[in-house]
Amino acid sequence: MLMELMLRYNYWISVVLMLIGFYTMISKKNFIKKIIGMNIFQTAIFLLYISMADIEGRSAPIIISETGYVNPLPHVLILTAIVVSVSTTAVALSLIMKIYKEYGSIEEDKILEVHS
Amino acid sequence: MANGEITSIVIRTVSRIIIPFIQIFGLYTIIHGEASPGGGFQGGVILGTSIILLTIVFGLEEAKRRIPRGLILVFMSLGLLIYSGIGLLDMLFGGKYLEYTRLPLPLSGHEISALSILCVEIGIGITVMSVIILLFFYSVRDEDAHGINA
Amino acid sequence: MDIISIKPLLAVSVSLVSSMLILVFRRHKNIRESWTILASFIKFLIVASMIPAILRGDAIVYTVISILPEIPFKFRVDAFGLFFGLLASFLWILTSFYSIGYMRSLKEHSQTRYFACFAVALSATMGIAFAANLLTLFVFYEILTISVYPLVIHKETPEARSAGIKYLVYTLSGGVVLLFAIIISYSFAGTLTFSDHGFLAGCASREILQMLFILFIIGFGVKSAIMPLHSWLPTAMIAPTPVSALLHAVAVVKAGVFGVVRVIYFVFGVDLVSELGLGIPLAYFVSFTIILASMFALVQDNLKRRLAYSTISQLSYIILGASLLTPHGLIGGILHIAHHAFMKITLFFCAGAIYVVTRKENISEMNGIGRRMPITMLMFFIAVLGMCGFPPVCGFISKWYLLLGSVEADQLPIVVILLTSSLLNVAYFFPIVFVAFFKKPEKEPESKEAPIFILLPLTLTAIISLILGIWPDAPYSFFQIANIVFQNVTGGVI
Amino acid sequence: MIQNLPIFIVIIPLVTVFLIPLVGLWKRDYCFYISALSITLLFSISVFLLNLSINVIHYHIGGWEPPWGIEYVVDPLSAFMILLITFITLLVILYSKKSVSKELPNSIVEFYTVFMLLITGLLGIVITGDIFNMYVFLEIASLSAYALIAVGGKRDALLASFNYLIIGSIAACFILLGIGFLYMVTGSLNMADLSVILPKAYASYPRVVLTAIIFFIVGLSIKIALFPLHTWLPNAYTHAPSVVSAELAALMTKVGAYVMIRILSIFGISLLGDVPIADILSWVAAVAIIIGSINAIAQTDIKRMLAYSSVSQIGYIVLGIGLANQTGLTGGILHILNHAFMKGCLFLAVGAIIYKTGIRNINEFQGLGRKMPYTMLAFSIAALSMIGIPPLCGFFSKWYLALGSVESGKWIFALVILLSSLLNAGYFLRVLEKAWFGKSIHEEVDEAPGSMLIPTLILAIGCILLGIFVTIPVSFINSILSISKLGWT
Repeated sequence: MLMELMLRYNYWISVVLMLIGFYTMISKKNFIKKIIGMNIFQTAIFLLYISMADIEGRSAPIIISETGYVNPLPHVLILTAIVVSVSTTAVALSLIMKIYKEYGSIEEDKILEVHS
Repeated sequence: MANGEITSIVIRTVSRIIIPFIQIFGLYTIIHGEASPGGGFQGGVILGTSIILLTIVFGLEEAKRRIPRGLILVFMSLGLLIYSGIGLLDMLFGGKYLEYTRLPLPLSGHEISALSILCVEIGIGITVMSVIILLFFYSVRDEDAHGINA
Repeated sequence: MDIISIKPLLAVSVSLVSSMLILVFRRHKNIRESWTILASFIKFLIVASMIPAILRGDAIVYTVISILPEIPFKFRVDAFGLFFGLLASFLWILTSFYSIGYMRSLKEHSQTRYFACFAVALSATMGIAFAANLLTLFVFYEILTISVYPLVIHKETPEARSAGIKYLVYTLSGGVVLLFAIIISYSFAGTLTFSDHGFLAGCASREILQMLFILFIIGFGVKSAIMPLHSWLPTAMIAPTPVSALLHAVAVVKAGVFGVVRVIYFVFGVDLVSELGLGIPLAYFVSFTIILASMFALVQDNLKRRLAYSTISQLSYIILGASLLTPHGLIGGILHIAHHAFMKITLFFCAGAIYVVTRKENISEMNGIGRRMPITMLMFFIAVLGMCGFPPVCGFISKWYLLLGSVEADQLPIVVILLTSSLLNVAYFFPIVFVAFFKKPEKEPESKEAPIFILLPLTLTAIISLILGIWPDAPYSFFQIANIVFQNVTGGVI
Repeated sequence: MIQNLPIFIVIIPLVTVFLIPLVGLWKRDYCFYISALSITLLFSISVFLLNLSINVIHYHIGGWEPPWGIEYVVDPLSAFMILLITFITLLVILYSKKSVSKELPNSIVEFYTVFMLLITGLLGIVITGDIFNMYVFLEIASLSAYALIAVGGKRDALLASFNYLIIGSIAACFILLGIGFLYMVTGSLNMADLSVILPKAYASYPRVVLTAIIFFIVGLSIKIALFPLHTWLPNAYTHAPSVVSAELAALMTKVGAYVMIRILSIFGISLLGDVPIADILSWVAAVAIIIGSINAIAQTDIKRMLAYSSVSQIGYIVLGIGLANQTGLTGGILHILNHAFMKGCLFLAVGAIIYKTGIRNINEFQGLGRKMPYTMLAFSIAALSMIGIPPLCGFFSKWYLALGSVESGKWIFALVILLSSLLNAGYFLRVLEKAWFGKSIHEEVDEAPGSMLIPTLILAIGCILLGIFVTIPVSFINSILSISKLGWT
């Protein structure tokens, strides 16, 4: 049982990362930290995709290899997902900049104070 | 530090040397899109970072002088137009969107495909580069500036 | 036999068109009002032209459009629908004249809105009368609810607004319950088309059908002001008097009653209702309303509110007649729709006339009003006689049939209730007449009647209620149509 | 060229997105014209597609056969959604000319760029047959929505947008995870392919598939703001520019509901028979209907009231999905259509009122009916339709939903629907009463300009026509249900 769990350590790592990211996203009051959490969450999912594409003993998906290569499709998907993630981060950061200009803070508590 | 540029002579000189190499590496990555690791996204980002480095070191004014905002916008649209233009060209010759093999070129199917993918990657690269630069320009732009065209 | 003709659609849409025209010509008073008059005459003529076919025992149908894939938006004029349609369209003519007189004398604001909404309400009433299935009926039922709302809060005072809210809360809730009942019936029966012997028989278990019946009664009961769902009606008396007269004595409340009768006879059918054992309990239930509402009426000082409680009581007569499930009960109930309409509209017209001339609404202030306005109060007296059931006014006829019906159904307590209620009617109507004719006013004002536009309609309605009492079975009369209804429902003759 | 039509649905707005900044360099006002032109073109294509969709069109991009390549599928359901999106957007774009130049005078170019990006995303979600592609388009649409809400740059809008972004990103991550799990057990991303493979995969890996569906449902519930995951919606709709509120309220959540229908039909009846997902959805939806309406009653800001009303109306759509029978689903899809018209009309009318008077508090609406009769007329028609007064269109979706509830033996939902129409009456009639009756307190106010009035009125007339001729959408929805394989009914 334990061995079986250990064998899937890659999934465990990404699950732990996901939870860290998710927790950061919902618990931190600092907006930048929220965004960091979001990035951790997204990256954990990318790891999940990439590690599931892996086939033992195969090389990266480049045609020159003789031994065959791992499933390339998740890599492509993740490439797209990274772009999405980067765009989200960009939008979020620009929002934070504007919020900072308006409220003079990026701490949720202080902003709510200013707000009310 | 009026424009936020860095005055250290070391950094300025090193950057001056390094930026062209970054750009060449970016082009290399774009061109290697169809058969090996690389592609428009990655290459575009690398090209974009070279301009970001330029902005950091030499200031926004200098960067804007070298690459005016209008030009970036034109590039951004141009890249996408290359991409969709090739798709439309394929459709013109009776294929599906981005079905390259129908293009009437004196080459084998594989070669046409590779050529078309290269063009598409270049288009994507240009767009990504311009978007990255624009994003950075926006982030450091003056307080009172408004609008893409400001 | 079903005759296909566009007449029902025309009858419904003519006032709808006129309401648009009223809005278009809002700047020209006389043109605007002439549209109302014109539409009311056209509407009445269209409805009246359908009488011969109905008396032959035919029905007139017209399918407008498919409202849902399985349910057509369809009109079917049978005897009962025609009865109601004829009544409402005829009284609209009189009310139109009366409205013009009333609104102009009082120099009311927003007259365009008033006339437009009135026309829409009449369209909806026609639609309810002529609807061939429950969904079509429901569509018009809701349009009626909404179109009357602006009329209720016409005064725009805080009091009127809260009355409007009360009106909406009650009627919309009723509509929702009704819709629930309709949906359940549709999912069980797969049809909503009225049929002479009901369409629900054998569709669902006894308990579900009983529950459904109660839902229907609650749904229609709000507009027909069955206690304890009645309290919107007295509050809504804040509306201008023509509204109270036509809508809150004829169109709106009778639409509710009409719905109840439709449900009992055309949705469930006589056999099913008596098999479920629901008729007599309903009769006893509405008996409470008859007695209680009369008692409430006794203590009202505001004339219109007293009339409203009287309406509540009288509406339950009709439901009582229908729920007895006997031939005379049914005819009595249906006849009372018309007879009560003529009498009550007279009373309301009189109340309005008094208000226009003296600005008085409370009975205690009306000392000697009969000397100032002899014609008005004479007509009031005629109507009062009818309400109390004295011959030869028409109220007597319908009460007579109701009494016969309850004897037929072996329900002697109901006979007692009807008679008691007549006594109560005397008790709350005669003091008004007494005050009007025999009490001395504080100072002797000169005799002055209301304008002719007001006086003429109320005289007409009073005279018609006399005629209906003296010669009830005249050709083309309500009595004959009621007879056809009875024949359709039971297949027999008296 | 006909067989290439599906790709144009995505390419045209995408190219427009990048043309607008270029044109904006030259002349700002032309941004509007080029967007309008593009949407008009899209609208005419979508009319074509609706006719063609009876024979489902499969478009393989780059000639790659599915399940390897990305496939665009135009079946009746997606064609219907495309037509809805393009039609509403066309009206909103027409409306935007005046509204945007007043509300966002400094960001016209940005607005149209991002707006067209939003349209690209929405259309892409609807047309694609590839589940990962759907995720990408969903994120394109969401990102543009975040940006559009914040574009005015007001304080509240920024916070609302950021809040939406955080919650929306969580939803996106969940959906991405769900896709990942599905790919793990099936090795396919094509929706049609997935629905074939999934029953077998479910037999071998029940827990993975189950986890996937839970991630999907939770993620999508956030995206469509299903109670209790609706918290982002009221602020976002309230503080967004009028045009954006209208577009998002009318379309964004509807597209989310469309995705939900698609995802559930991928999983199909074999799985949903085992797990009471549909039941849970319908109960949650019932609570959403009631809570949303009650919250709406408590609001004094008109846009916030409409936003809460949206929360409740989304409950209707999800209830239709959760009822899992033919009638209920007909009601759900019909409500997607009807609610798009009604809510679009309401938000446009409110936008016109804000444009002219700047008031948002319901108590200040007094006498507006006399000053802006046509705007208020449109508002009233849509409001009455929301209440469910026949023969306006809102009544008929309620009819089907209630009928579906009774048919599946869950009478309680029928009661909820009917009760909620009373609650709807509570908050809408309050506004109508204020607006139509009583003296006006606004002296210098007149009717909204024609370019704002006409789209609003068209939507209002649409509410009436969709009600009177309800058989046309209903019979089309019937053909949707028979042709598009919606596998869980």
